[in-house]
This record gives sequence, C-alpha cells and structure tokens, in this order.
Amino acid sequence: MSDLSRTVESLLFLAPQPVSVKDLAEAAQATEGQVEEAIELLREDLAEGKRGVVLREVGGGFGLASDPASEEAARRLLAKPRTPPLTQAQAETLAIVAYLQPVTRPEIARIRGVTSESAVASLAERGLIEESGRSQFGAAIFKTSELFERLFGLSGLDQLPDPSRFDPSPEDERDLRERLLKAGEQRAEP
Amino acid sequence: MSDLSRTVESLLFLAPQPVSVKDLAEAAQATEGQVEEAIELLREDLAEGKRGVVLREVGGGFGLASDPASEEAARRLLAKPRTPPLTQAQAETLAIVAYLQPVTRPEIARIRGVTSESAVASLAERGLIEESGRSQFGAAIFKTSELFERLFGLSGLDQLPDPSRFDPSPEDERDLRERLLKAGEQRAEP
Amino acid sequence: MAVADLDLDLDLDVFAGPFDLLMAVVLREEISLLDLQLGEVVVAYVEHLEREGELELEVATEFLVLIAALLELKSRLMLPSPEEELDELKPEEAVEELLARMLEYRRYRDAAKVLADRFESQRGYLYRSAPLPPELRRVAVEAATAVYDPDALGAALGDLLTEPPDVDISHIRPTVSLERRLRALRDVLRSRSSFDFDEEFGNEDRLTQAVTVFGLLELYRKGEITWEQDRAFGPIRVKKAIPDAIHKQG
Repeated sequence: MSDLSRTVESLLFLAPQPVSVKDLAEAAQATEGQVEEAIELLREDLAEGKRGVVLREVGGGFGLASDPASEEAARRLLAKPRTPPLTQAQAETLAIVAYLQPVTRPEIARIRGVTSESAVASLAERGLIEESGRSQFGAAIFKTSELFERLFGLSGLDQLPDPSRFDPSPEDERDLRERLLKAGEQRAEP
Repeated sequence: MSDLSRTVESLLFLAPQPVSVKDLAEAAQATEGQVEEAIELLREDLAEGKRGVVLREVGGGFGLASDPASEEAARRLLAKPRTPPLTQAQAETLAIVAYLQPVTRPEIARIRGVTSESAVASLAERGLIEESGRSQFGAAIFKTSELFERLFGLSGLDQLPDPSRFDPSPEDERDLRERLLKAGEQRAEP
Repeated sequence: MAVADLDLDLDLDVFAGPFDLLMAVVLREEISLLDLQLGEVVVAYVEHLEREGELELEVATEFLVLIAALLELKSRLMLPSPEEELDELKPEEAVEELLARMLEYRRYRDAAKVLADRFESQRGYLYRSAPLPPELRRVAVEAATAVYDPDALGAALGDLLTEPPDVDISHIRPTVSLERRLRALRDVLRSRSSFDFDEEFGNEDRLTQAVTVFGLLELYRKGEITWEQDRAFGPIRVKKAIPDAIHKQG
C-alpha cells in the first residue's frame, strides 16, 4: 500500500462525512490525479467481501462504511435498533423532494393529493430532507440532505434513477383514459 | 481474512470507544477464544505502517486508530470546525442543551415534542454538544462544549441571551425547564 | 388496479350509481361539479371502507388524488378569477386534467417504490460516528471564531416556550375524535329533546364542528335523531327521535 493510500485511508477513517477528492488532495498535499490513483488502490483492498470495512462513493465524496454482513453484530454492540423502513407516505414525499428539489410543502401536497405534514416532519426528523429557505409566499422549501445521499448510497443526485423510467407507458395512459370515458358511455346506453 | 475477523474489524471500526473481547464475543456471537484468534489475524494486517488504520490495545479493550503518520494531513482536513447554518431542529435542540444543561436525550424529545436523534447526532458530530455521562436511568446526558462557546462568541454560559426576554418571563432555571416541558407536552398531544 | 375499478356504490342527492360512473358523468358534464357534494362522496367511500374492512392502499391513494383534483376543479369553478370568464371546462379538458394529475402522482408513487427498496438495500452499511482524537479536537477549538449569533438560540427557546394555539395543531394532527363528539351530542340530548346546532356548537373550532356534523350523520343513521334545516347554510335544528323509532341503540 502506498503512503498516499495509507494517508487517504486515515483521513476517511477520521472524517465524520464523505470527503471529496479535492479536499483529500489539499490535506494530503498531493494532486487530485494522485489521490484518484490512491483511491483506486484502496477500492481494491476495501472491495465488498474483503475486509470488515468497505470504500463507498457517496454524497459527493468518499467514505468508509462497515460491511453489511456485520450489521446485526454491530447493532447488538452499539445497542442501536434498526431504523424502521420508509412508510409509503414518507417514500412518496421523499421521491417528490428528491426529483423536484427545491420544492415547497404545498407542491408536495398538490402532487400527493393529501396534506403531507407528518411525512415531511418525519423525513426532516430523520435528517433525510432539510429546509432550505422560504418561497416568496413564505412556504418552507425543502431539499434532500447530504445524509440522504449517504444512506441511499448515492454519489450524487445525478445517480438517482432516470425519472423518465417512471413515465407511464402510452398503453397505461390510453388504458386509463379509456376507462374513465368508457364508464360514461355505459350510461348513454338505455 | 476470516468472517469473524471481518466482523470484528467492522465492530472496532464503528465503536467510538475501545471494546473488550467479552463484548466483541457477545456481539459477534462467538467465543472469547475465537475472537482472540480473529484479533491475532487483524493485528498482523493492521500493524503500524501497513495501512492507514492501526489496531490498538487500550484500557482493557481493542480499538482502531488512525496512523500517526497522517496526523498533519488530518489536521489540515479536520482541524477547522464545520459551521453550516443550523436547521430549525438543530437550533431548538442546541437551545435546550444550552439553557438547561445538563439535559438528557428523552428530555430534549419531550420538550421538542418529537424524537430528536438526528439533531442530537449532528450537533455532537460537529462538536457543539458532548455527552457528559449517563443519568441514573441510563440516558445519555448532554452539555455544550468549549467549541460551542467559541462559535457563538460567548465568554461563558451566563452570556446567553436572557430568557427573561420572553413573555411571561421564567423566574429561574427550574421554572424555565417546567415551562418548556409543559409546552412540549402540548405540542406532542395526539 | 385503478380507481376506475373501485367497487363503490353511491347514493347521493344528485346521483345514484357506481363511483366510476359518477366520474364519467362529471367529466361529460352531465352533472355539474357545482351540484356535487364531494364530502358525500368521501363519506360514502369511508363507509365503503368500513364495510369492506380492508384498505386497498393503492386504490385509496388514487381515490384521494382524484377527489383532490375534483376539489381543485370545483374551487376553480366557484371562484373564477376576475379577468377570466367562468371557465367552461369541456369534458375532454377535464379528462386531460384529471389524467395529468393521476399520471403525475403515479410517477412519484413508482419512484417512491424504487427509493424505498434502495433504502432497504443500503441500510446494512453503517458509518462511523466518533469524536475526533483529542489532539485534533484541541486544534479545532483553537481555530474557532464566532460565526453563530446567540440570539438565534434565544429565538429558538422562545419558540419552544410558546404554547401552541389549539387550532393550529388541530389541522396538523386531528385531535377531535368522532367518539367524543358522539358523546357530546348525546349529553346534550339527555337534558333536552331538541337544540340548535349553532347555539350549541357554534363556538367550537371548524374541525370540531365538522366532526360533530359527522356525529349527527351517525346518530341519524342509528335512528337516534332527526334534524331540520329550512335552507342551505340556515340554522340546523336537531331533534331527539321518538323513542319507539329507535331500533338500534349505539
């Protein structure tokens, strides 16, 4: 292992947040290219299944995480219960914030068709979304947090699945339209 | 590397404090003998000079530490406080700790009316608050740090804005605590 | 599964028949949205859920989106903007509007599924959360300069000291239970055989009043009361039903 790889591993071990290549280069007094090479070496050593720690590219930088295989043992040791999965309302609200950010609460409500106060509050409490100012009408504006990217294993928001894959197929759309209209025609029949 | 060595490495990576062989064995559901063997393997891999992280035996337990060779780089990266704007949840949590310290986590949750895990965690991570022991019921107790006073430009806790500015003004600290709890309970009422 | 498949029969003032038919006739403007009490549709839906005893989540959310879309269209009809003529919403336009809303919602519902799965698959990775070693912490404190305003803490504490006004939380987390409103109604009826709704409950907040009206519907259904209202928005006179008409005491 090169000296620079060792330094980078040290820094990632100590840093409470993922660190960008740029910051790593500044701290290690190396070029970004050199840091990228060092990370490549680390990536091999810390590939999934090799050690108890894995290298992850998340939240706009690099970070170390424990191997998922030891999750249960870790929760026993740290007395940290598993966080509950996202509820349907939370997942929908999070999807809207993730794709439309920055987005206001009324807009979330408009899309979901129901007020989403409690989903917004619990996502904020979990640290997955955060307020980032107010709209001109005073509504709170939300965006996803750095923690969101970390917990979802995303190196950046551009790693979210392409939204076009959620476009309804023309068949679905036609089907829905026809069903709405067909019901009306039934009435026209005697 | 054996599965158990990987698990032990995971556990030492995550634990903020050194962990005893006994606790490691319980968490990993292995015998102490097996854990000692696993640690022997780790000791070779994580000997000084090999990686960015070294295995240390301290105070009756084992822990990981960063390689001392990277201290200068770590100082450049980490020895400047991170000071992003406080979110509402963080400001509220910090205000509770600042005015009522020492204060337990459940008390913070009762006053805010919501669990405050993520706000407490990020304030602790940034070094604004720190754990100062446990209550008789085992809850973590928090107080503000020296860094907190520096970042708020306070020469002491008596320099906090006087709560008597609020109307009706609380008479003393006990009164303040009671009134905060009362308002919190009303917020949390289903 | 779509809302159009929802097996919900309606018996409303202006319409009797299945829900999907109602949607269609509204879209074809055979019934004006202005005449349709959307609240009744919701009540019918809730009763339908009670009968079925199980909540088909997907249908329920689509139903809500649909009702919300109808409410928006209706409020647009009721409150035309000054420069705009009362908008004649053509059936095709209404279909397109509703479709657009439903499709938009579906898109995020599907994205939500992907995100929830991803959250699940990533939960095994745990990150370290430990204080910096003492030598680094010391430097951090020494390098710190004042960046935060202590008044922000004072303001946050002030917010926390403020006891929330009742009305405010009621729309965030409804605190009015139908059961308690039923009890309140029966309490009044124990001492009097009739009362005026506004005199009795006019001072309650809007949510409490609304739930009390639901309570009236429930008591009416059980045959415990009848009521009179001469004109829309006029006073409501609630009367205890004559005892032998009570066939089922709740």
